[in-house]
Formats: sequence, C-alpha cells, structure tokens
Amino acid sequence: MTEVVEKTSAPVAAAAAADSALEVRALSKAFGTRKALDSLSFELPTGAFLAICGANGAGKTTLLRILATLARPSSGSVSVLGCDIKEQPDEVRARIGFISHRSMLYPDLTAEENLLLAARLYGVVEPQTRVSELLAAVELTARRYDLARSFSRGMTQRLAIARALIHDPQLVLLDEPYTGLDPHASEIFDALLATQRASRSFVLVSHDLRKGFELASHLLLLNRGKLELFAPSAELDFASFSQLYYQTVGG
Amino acid sequence: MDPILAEIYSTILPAAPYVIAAYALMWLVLLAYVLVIVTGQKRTEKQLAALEEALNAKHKQ
Amino acid sequence: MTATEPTPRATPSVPTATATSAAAATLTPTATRRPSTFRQYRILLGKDLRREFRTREMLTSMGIYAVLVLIVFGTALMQASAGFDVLPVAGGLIWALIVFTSLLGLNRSFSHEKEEAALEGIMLVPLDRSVIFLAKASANVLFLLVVEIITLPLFYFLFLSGSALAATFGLAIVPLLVGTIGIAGVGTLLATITVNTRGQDVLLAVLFVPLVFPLLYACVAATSVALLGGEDMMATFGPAVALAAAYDVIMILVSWLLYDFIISA
Amino acid sequence: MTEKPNIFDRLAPALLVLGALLTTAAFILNFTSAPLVQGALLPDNGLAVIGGQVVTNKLLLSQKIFYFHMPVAVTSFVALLFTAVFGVLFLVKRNSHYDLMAKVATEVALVFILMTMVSGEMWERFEWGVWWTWEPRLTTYFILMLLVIGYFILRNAIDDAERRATYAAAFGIIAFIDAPISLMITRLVPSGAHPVIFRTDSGLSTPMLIPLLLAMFGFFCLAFALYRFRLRQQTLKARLDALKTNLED
Repeated sequence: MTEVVEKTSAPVAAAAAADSALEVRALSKAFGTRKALDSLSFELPTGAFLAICGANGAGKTTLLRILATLARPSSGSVSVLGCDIKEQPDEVRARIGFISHRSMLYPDLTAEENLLLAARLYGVVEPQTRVSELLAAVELTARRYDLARSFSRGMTQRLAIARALIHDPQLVLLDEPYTGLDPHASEIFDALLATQRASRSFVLVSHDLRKGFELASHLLLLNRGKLELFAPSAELDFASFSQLYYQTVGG
Repeated sequence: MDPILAEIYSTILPAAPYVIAAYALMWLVLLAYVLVIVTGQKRTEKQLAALEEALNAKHKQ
Repeated sequence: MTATEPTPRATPSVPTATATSAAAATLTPTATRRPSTFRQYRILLGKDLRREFRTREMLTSMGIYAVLVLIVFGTALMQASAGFDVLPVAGGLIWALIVFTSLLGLNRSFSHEKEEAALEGIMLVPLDRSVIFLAKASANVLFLLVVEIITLPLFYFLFLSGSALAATFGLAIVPLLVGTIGIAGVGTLLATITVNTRGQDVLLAVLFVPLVFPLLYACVAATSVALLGGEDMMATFGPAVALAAAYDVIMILVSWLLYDFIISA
Repeated sequence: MTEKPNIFDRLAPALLVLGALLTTAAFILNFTSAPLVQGALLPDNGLAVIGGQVVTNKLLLSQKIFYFHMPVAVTSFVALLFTAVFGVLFLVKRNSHYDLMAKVATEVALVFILMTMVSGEMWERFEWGVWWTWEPRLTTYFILMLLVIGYFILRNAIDDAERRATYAAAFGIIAFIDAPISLMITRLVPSGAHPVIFRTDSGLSTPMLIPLLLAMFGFFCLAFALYRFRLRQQTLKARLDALKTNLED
C-alpha cells in the first residue's frame, strides 16, 4: 500500500521533500527458512548518525547492503532520502556513499585515477576540480600520482573515503570502517567524519559498542534479524545501552 | 538351414548381447537413482529421529 | 610532479591540515549529471585498458601461456614423419590454443575487481548492470585479439611454413573474429560466476568448454576449410560462420539478460 | 508443521506404477508385435518369404534399442526444460523452493542422460564397431552430460544459498539453450574428416509406433514420479536443516 504512494510521487520532488534519511517499513530478508532480517521498521531523520549494533550474524551487514541497493529485500519497503530502493534504485545510488573495510579501489590505478574513475561514472560536473578538492581534504595531494597499491592501510582508507564522497552523497553508509586501522589512522578517520557530519546523514555498522555510542545520534540494536532497540542516543546512557546489548546477545 | 534365411538373420545373434546389455544398463542406472532417493530418505528420517530425541531430552530437563 | 599540482577551484574552503589535526574540510557541494550509458561503457572499458597497459598482467601471462601451448603442440607433433603436413589439423590446433589461452585470461579478468571489492564500488554507481558486462566483454575481446595477433604468426612460423596455404587463408580472420567475440561474451558471464566460487580456475574450465563447444566446432570447421581451400570450401565455410554468428548473437543476448541477476547475487 | 499434501505427491506413487506398467508393456510389444527393421540388402539379390512377406534385406535386432533409447533421450531433454523453467521462475520470484525444484529436475535429467548414453553406446558399438565417434547426436549428448555435471560442480562450489541458487538458475537456463544449438551446429556444419554416418530411419509403422509411444509416456510418468519423490525428500531435508540451525542459536 505504501508502494502506491511512492510510485505516484515524482523522484525529484520526493527527494526534495524528504525529511527522513531512512524510512524502513516491515523490512524482511529471508531465503528458504533462514530469516536474516525479520520485519524491521524505523525512521531516521536527515542529518542523523545511526549506529547499528549487534552480534555476528545479527543481520547488520545485510541491512546495510539492502540500504546500499547491493542486496534486495524479500518484503517490506525502504526509502532512502525519499526514494524507494526497489522503484528508483538509481536515484538512491546517486545519493549514497559507501565505505567498507574493503577499499573498493583498483590497486593498479593511481589515487587520482581511482577518484577520476568514480567521478566520471557518477557524472560529477567538473571531475578534475572535484578530485583535487577531495585529495586535499583527505591529505593525499602529495600522493596523487602514486598507485593505490603502495598506500598504507590508513592512506587507503582515506582514499576510500574520498571515493565515497566524490558525488557529494547525502547519506554515507559505513561498514566496519575501523577494521584494520591503527589507533592513529582511526583518529584521522574520526576527525574526517566529524567534518562531514553537518552536511550529511550517516549509518555506521560496528562491532565497537563504545565507538558506536559515542558517534551516534541514534542507536539500533539487532538481534538475530529482529529489531531490539531503536532510539536516539540522548535517551540512553552507555551503561544501560551496553547492558541491553549483552542481555540480548547473551540471552 | 536355408542360406538366404541364415543371411537374413545373420546379425540377430551377434546383436543380442548388445541389446540385452543396453536394456540392462538402462534399468541399472534408473535403479541406482532409486537407491539414491531411498538412502536419502532413510538418512533424513534418521536425522529427524535424532532431533526428536534431543528435543525430548531437553524438555525433560 | 606534485609540487606543481593545479590549485583546486575550491581552495578557500579546503584549508591544508596536518595529519594529526585533520581540520574542518568542508567540501563544496557538487553537481552531478548522469552520463550516458555509452559514456559509462567507455569509462569502464578505458579503466580496464589503462590497468592492463600499466600492469600488462593479462597480456604477458596469456602470451607466455600461448607460447607454452605451442611448445606442447611441437612436442606432440615431433614424432610424426619428416614430411608430415600440419595443415589439415591446423584449424583445430589454432582453436585449442585460443581456448586454453582465453581460459587463463578470463580467469584473471575479474580478479582485480575482487581484490579490494572494486566491483562493489562500480555497482554502487547509478548505471545499467549490463554496461559492466559489455565493457568487460569488450576488454576481453581486445586482449584476446592482441594475443591472437602475436601468437598466430608464430604458429605459422613454427608449424605451417612448409605447408602450401590455400589462397583463401585470409578468410580465416572471419571465424577468428566471430569466435573470439563469442568466447569473450560467454566467458565474461561465466567468469563473473566463478570468481565467487571455490576453486574458481577449474570451475571456469568445467563450465566454459562444454558451453562454447558448438562455437568451437563451427569455428574449427570454418578455419580449417579456409586454410585448406578447395572447390566446395564455401559449402562448409558459409554455414559454419553463419551458425557461429548465430551462436554469438543468442548467447550474448542471454548473457546480457542474465547478467543483472548474476552480478547482483 | 503439517503441510497439506500436494496433489502431485499423492499422484506420484500411482504414476510410478503406471510408468512401470507402460514401460513393461512397451518392452513386451517391442519384442513381440513390432517387426524387425530391415538393414543392408541381401547379397546376389537374394530374397525370402517370411510370414507371407518378401524380405530382401537383413533383419536387424539392434534397432530394438531404439524403442527405449529415443523416449529416454526425449525425457531427459524435457527434464532439462524443467530446469530452465524453474530457473526463470526462481530469478523472477526469488523463492528458494524453485531452486530445489530446478536442482531435482536436473538430477532426473542427468539420470536420463546417462540412460541415453549407455543405450546409445551399446547400439553404436554393435552397428558402427567403435566405442566412440564424433557423430552429431552423440556429441551433443556428451556435451549435455558435461554441462549437467558442471551444473552440480557449480552448486557444490558455492556456500551462500541465495547466490548458489541464482548462479545455478542462470547456468541451467544457458545450458538448456546451448544444447539445441550444439545439435544444430554439429549436424549442419559438414565435417571433412568424419562423414556423418547417420542413417535416418524411414517412417515407423503402427506396430512400431505403439511400443515407442508407450515407452515415451511410461518414462515421462517414471521421471515425474522420481522427481516428486526426490523433491519431497529434499524439501524435508531442507526443513530439517533449518530446524537444526534454529535450535542451535
């Protein structure tokens, strides 16, 4: 029934009018008798920072991949920034960036070539300028002609961020971005995130409870595909949140 | 026996083993598949019984 | 090099910062205009060509492999009598060479896409999935053709220099082209499947060889008659090439239709 | 837990019996009422009168294989058609049950392809005196067998159930399309080295047609019954596995 509403609204109008970053209605993902996600519903306002927590196999990554249009839901509806992921996947794709623990870069292309490739595919109007701007923002200007293969883990991750932000996405999805980063590199990553928070919404999937709690404006706790908690982090303190986490995971 | 008749039936006897073998092998393949189905069924039933037992033990606790 | 890098237009909003204090780097909002499908195809194809031009990974490995296969052919034919004419089996040998070599290349064509999940990055871009297929298949056609251009003269030099080639030998280019396109089309689809499986190298061969068998059969026939010539050569050459082309059209169409499902899985 | 019994599942035992009866009838008629076909001409224009008919050719027993060989081959191809159809249905509907159905249909196809191969081999060994020749139909079936075996190797090489189902569906479809092309190309492209030693049988008389059709229909019944039995067992196994994983966590 909600789908009819989605269809009638024109994509551009819908995007402009969107006041929620995510609108998830009865989202399920199942294959055979295995249910990865079981009837999730929540709504995230724009500009929010959502942290998705849960044990291994709770469905965190599955949820994120559905939001990124990389996996398809079995039932229910999801709209990202006012665009339905089934009806207008390309509209969604144009508005989201994705950063995972894998860099999504070509190791045999230079930093600049990697960014230019993404910029051109997205159709960024002035790709060269944009690439320079982003390389400066992630402090890789000096390494722009170096192969991505030669980069350290921290530098690779910075380049991956630049790649994800190349088309100025309004929603950034982060899949365990801290995996393999040393403390120094993750500090830089945090600082970079902080600069972007004002202009974008974020969804973070992380094992790290404290980190997620510190960064997030909203928390989502998944347990075996079921929504255990969805609340603004202001309503919780860390102790009660971690208690709830260990109760559900341990129980 | 009439040599012409012998000529007419000359390939029948040599062909017989092949004809018999063809039919036998066809049924053998089919039978093998039936065996696969039956053993599969038996294994599934055994697993089901084991599961039932484990569940019963759990409930008694 | 880096000292003279062009100043970005958006300099005012991008203050230089040290690594320890990644200061506020507010990015300027940027406009995007979705490029045409053909342009996206060219960008993706260009990416593969640039990569290959830099690493020469596929071309060198395929080239060396082709030479090794030629050595094996030579060993196999060594015991034949001195005057043994390779020409009647040349068509078959050429296609054996192409099939084995292309298997190696196809196996490699997706490894760099998976290494850092770059393919996922491409999937996140608003573009038609079949563009990815067409770009990758085109790249594979080009790489295969380059390898053929290098190894086929070598094949002639090693095996056929003593044989009397028919005047129609130039026609062999047609089945070579048609066959290469079909191999790249079906092979790209299968390589996308097998790159996500255990034991991908062997599996690609197991699926690929029977699937391209009809194409192989037609191309061997057409190539052989083109090299051998003869009066009724066209009676074989015509239908063989036509059927190979029909195979290409049907299989590439089906692969193109199935590709969205495969790459999204 | 209890599901309403499927109409096909209830039909399956009956079909199995019917299939067995029909193929047995075909087998008997094949060796009793169907006449022997005529082979090479007798030397020196020889002729004989057998049962009121003039016979000028050698009579062939080997052709009796054909009465089962052909129906089995057709059945295997029909099973493969099911693989492709279930593959399409799976890709459209994303229901794991279609994947299971496609898998079982392919299993049945493999069984019937093997039956086709062994019976064909026997005929060929006697008639042509060789174990193997690159004859169009023979080659096509060999390739088909490799494709079907490849289908199962592919399935075994993937862990993720949804991905396995998708890839298997796609490969099933493309393999089904490949088979007729293979037959067409091997038949239509004249091959220089090997003349096509294929004798097109002249039309079949009614006494010959009856056992053929009986066998064809019988094998359809058998194949379908086996398919349902296997599907039922596999469905049960899938449910059992799901139950086990549910209990574990």
